[in-house]
Amino acid sequence: MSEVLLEGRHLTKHYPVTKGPLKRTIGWVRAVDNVSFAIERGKTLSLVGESGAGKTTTAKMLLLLEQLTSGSILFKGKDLHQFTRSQLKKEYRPRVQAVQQNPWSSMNPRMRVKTIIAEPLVVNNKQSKKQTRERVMELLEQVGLRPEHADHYPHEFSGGQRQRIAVARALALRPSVVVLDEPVSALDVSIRAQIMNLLKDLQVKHDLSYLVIAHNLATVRYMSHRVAIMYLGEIVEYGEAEMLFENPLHPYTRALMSASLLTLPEENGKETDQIILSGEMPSPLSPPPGCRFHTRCAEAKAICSSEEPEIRTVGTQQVKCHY
Amino acid sequence: MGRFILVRLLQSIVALVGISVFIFILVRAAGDPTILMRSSQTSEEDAQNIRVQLGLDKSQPEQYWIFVTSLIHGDLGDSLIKRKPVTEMIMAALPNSLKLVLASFGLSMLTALLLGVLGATRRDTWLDNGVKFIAILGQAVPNFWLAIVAIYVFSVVLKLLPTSGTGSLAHFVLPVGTLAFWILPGIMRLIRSSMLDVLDSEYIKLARIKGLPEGKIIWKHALRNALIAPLTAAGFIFAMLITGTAVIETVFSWPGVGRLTVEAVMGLDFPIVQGVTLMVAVIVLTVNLLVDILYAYIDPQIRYQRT
Amino acid sequence: MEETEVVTGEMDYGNTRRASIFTQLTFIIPAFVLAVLVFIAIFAPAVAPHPPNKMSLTKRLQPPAFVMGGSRAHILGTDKLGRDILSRAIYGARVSISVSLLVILITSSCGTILGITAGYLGGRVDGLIMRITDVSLCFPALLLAMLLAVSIGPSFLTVVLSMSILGWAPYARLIRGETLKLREADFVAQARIIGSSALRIMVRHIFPNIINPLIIMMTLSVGMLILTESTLSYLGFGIPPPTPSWGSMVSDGRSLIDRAWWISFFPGIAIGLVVLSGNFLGDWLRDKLDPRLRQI
Amino acid sequence: MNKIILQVEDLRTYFFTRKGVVKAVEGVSFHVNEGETFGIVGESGCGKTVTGLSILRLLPEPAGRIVGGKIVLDGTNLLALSKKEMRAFRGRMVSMILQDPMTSLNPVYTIGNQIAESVRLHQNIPDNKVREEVISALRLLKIPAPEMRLRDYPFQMSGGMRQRVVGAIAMSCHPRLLIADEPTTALDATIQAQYIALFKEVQKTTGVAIIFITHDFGVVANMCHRVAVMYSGKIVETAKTREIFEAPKHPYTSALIESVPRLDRKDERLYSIEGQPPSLLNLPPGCRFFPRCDYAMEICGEKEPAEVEIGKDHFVSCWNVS
Repeated sequence: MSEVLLEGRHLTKHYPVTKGPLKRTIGWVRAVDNVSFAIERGKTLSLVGESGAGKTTTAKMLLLLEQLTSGSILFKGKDLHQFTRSQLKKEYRPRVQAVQQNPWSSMNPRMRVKTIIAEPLVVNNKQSKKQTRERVMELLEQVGLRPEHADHYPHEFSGGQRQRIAVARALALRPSVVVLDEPVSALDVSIRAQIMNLLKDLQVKHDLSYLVIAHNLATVRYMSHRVAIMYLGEIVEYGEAEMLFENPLHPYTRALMSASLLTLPEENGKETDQIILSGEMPSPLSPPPGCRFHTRCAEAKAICSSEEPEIRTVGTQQVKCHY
Repeated sequence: MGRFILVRLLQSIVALVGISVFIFILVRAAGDPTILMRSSQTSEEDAQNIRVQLGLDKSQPEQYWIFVTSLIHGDLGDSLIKRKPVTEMIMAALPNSLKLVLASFGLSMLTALLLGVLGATRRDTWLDNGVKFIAILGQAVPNFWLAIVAIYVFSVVLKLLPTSGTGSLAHFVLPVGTLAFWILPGIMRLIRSSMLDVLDSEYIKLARIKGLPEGKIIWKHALRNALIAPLTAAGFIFAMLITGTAVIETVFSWPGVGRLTVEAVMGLDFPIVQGVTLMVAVIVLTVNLLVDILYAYIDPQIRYQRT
Repeated sequence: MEETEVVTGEMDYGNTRRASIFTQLTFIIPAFVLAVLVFIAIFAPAVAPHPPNKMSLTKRLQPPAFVMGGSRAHILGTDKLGRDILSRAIYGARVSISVSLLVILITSSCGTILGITAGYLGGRVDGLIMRITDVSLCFPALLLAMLLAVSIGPSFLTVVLSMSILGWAPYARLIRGETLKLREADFVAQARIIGSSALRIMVRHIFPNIINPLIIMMTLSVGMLILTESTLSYLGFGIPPPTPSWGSMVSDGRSLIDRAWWISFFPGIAIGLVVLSGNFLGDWLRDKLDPRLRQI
Repeated sequence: MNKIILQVEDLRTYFFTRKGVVKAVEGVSFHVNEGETFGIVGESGCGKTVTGLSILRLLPEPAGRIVGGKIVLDGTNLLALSKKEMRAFRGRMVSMILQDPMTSLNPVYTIGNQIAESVRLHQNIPDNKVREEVISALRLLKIPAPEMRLRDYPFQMSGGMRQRVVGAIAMSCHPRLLIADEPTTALDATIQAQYIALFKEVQKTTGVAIIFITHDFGVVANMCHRVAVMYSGKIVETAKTREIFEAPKHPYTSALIESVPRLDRKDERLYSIEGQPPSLLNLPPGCRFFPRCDYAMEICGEKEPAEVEIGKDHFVSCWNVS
């Protein structure tokens, strides 16, 4: 367990649901509920889950784009609540950067590439014009783009190239943690491999720690060291990537894996034992009582619908299930 | 749905109070309001009892209270020139204006709907370009000038229609025609563009995949969705309509509220202008409310949010 | 998505080439007309054949030169006081241009600032601004002009004021809509992540991306404003006489329509021409800059 | 599984735009057997969706035109039909499911209304029977409590449920061929697995032939019996699904499969194809994968490879192979 850079403790985020023109609050969407995890130096932690699981909301909390309803974030062991506004701006924000999912909307179409990459430096008035320009050229080269790309506008680039520019921008302030929100899911299959390889190389070279948000398990296995499986705002399984993929403990993880596995059709058309979940994703407005997955879980027992399971530790894995 | 209407009514009343305060301030903006209230013949002594009648000696908020209470009783004061209660004069002129407004609104809505939809479905054909050209022409030419040219052509030269005044149906043709032609382009452009957006949507693609005939796709599937966007501009169109009516009534000397107001402005007859402004404000706010309710009817999603 | 005909061999797409010439024209002609208008407005004294208010009772109601009884001295004829219609029309251009430009400046700047703030900050600020915008949008500008004309008397200021008090609302609504779309875009979230302040985001990120719709709306409102100004002058509470304005010239000719049609006719044409050019230019700009924006 | 239901020969679909002619589909040929699921897989812009839309003759206007080839569905050449005749085919003989469930349904009409519409159009059955037919279509797609759901509006349903309703509409008139254009891309993994299992069952009960268009190899493996791989408007390889995964012959197919991370093992370094697909406006002569191909030979740059049958139902267009 190398040094922990960024840690989330019991992070919770509830959105008020208002109705009618008087904006009366009639309920709460419990987007993220009591989620804890740790991001270690030079390692990649992935938050995996389907839409509505709360992965992006968690990431937004870390990036201070969303207020916390409760819980705390620790940066290098120090709780963010103790940071003053200027400390936050000087010591925390530059250290935690992000690469977003959609390369077509993550860049200001009116700015040239060099301005886009330089903006983090300019906003935090780091250095002189000359130093900034040199840094931009260096960053362009690091992400596999040529210096003459600097003067072009975003619309002149393909999806893959834009994602490279976004990575260059994220590295501008030499961050220690980079949050990658579905970095490759908007790209074509062949381009995804290019970007994933780039991210892994940069991680080794600059000793970066990544928090990857994704829903495709195969991508997660290729990128991450530790994985947290999220369902309806909670972490249901958390642990070493290889251990988790070799023998998934939580029924939901197993179902997720069987849905993503490449099961070739048998010659004689015999169906392989695929786990097909029944029912719909329940609404986060009123999550099912006890274990939230019990409504769709094949192995649900009486206890599952009454008592919320404790988080048990099995070896290096943690799982939230009675069995 | 009921609660929603209640809240919207509340908002309209607030807006009405806002407008009355605005007028109240405006009256006093030009110094002593009695200057505005006095026409050339009223003597100093008359001015004094106007001042007392309006209670100008009292404090500002009290004056405003008197102003509002008299409003609620429908007493908008007396016209300075004609010495008759303003409310009475407005009520006399209102039916004529309403006939003009409703007729031209109806005519322009129907034509705009037809031409807008046809323009959108037969893009870049001669019909579409022709419709677009009429739209641009209609919006470019000032309506009073158009009216005068119409009078010149149809009454003076061809002698088919009367030049002004009300009475027989023939009197209606030119005013309604010019007013409708003036509003038509705005509505048509809105319907055409909203129709084009809807025709690009996936559910229209699915309707074609079902093998539905073009007619059904346009008039059943596309139209109902395309009406949602223009509705939001209905309030704006209505305001244009009221402006247009005032002008057309002056050109055709049509005895409506519009002409009454213009003449009142000429004679600095402030109470009438004030009364008409408040009346128009009430109409505009009611139209907005009606549009919101119609909105909920057309788009079920809004209906569900609001109950 | 139309039903697709099956075509054998090369498809001619000549009409696309014809269409491109047509779009070229919709730029050149209106731009030229507006340029001429601004030119004659500035150099009116040099261009106009006669001083606008010079009366000559002997030459009253003279028809235009090309009509029987007209003379070359007054190409477009004279009005009931013998004043030259062409010269008055030229001076009239000054009024229309100065009023509309001034109003555009005021309304577009207020509308943009309010639109961006309402769109970006949201919440109560947005609610308040939008309530005011909705009321102003639906309130007939003419009525406000009447109120002002009665209370502070018709003047250049009254016209500008009456058109500006309500004129910012369409801008605010359009710019707010555009800002709401931009606020959701990732690059705005990205700007916040690197620590940019709300102000910097509004100026560096939001504003540059709403310039296109703003320019289109400003061009389109040239026509609208000239129309409103001429309506006010026509009804008699725009620019007070004797300053020549197209609207009042048309109104002077109203009662003499049967005997002297040219008094009202030519100023009307002038208004129509200018407004037409404004609208064509606006349409051309919209197709060039932002075809998606058909709503304006 | 042997009678051919659809035969597409040398289909060419071009888009005539101001910037020039975009050759979206350039000589595509394949066949689909009865009761079979035929996959068309490829990256965005390779022409797979245009191929699907060409079969229905519903190309985005104004620039889309079919300029060549034949599409024979159950003995009828669709390209020879008049607009009216083609319209009768759509919905009754061939139907389609679109990608985004959120926008495929008309928001202002109820689910029941939208299904009944195509039932009334294509099946001349008395009005009182229509309701039953609609409910049986909903039941076919396993939508819970169909009687209740009739009166629901699309916005009251989740993405997965809406995609089932779109499926119900497509299947309501018992078409012989169903074209599914990335129906599961907008769905979550577990809902996607549910949808695929459901459609396998629907295929068993109704015997409908399905063309499944997707870019996701996982879906191809689970769903399709035979697969065609498309690149820049042409089919580069067609084979049984198992052969495509276990013994891909065309360099693009194998590169594509290798660049997809596997869930069942930890890949050290993914193979990534450099560069980007060519722009369809000015296509290079010869094989279109030539600039990005590791096995490119001199001839690949000059002449387009012909399609060669190298095994039972296994066709490849590549000079390396023939």
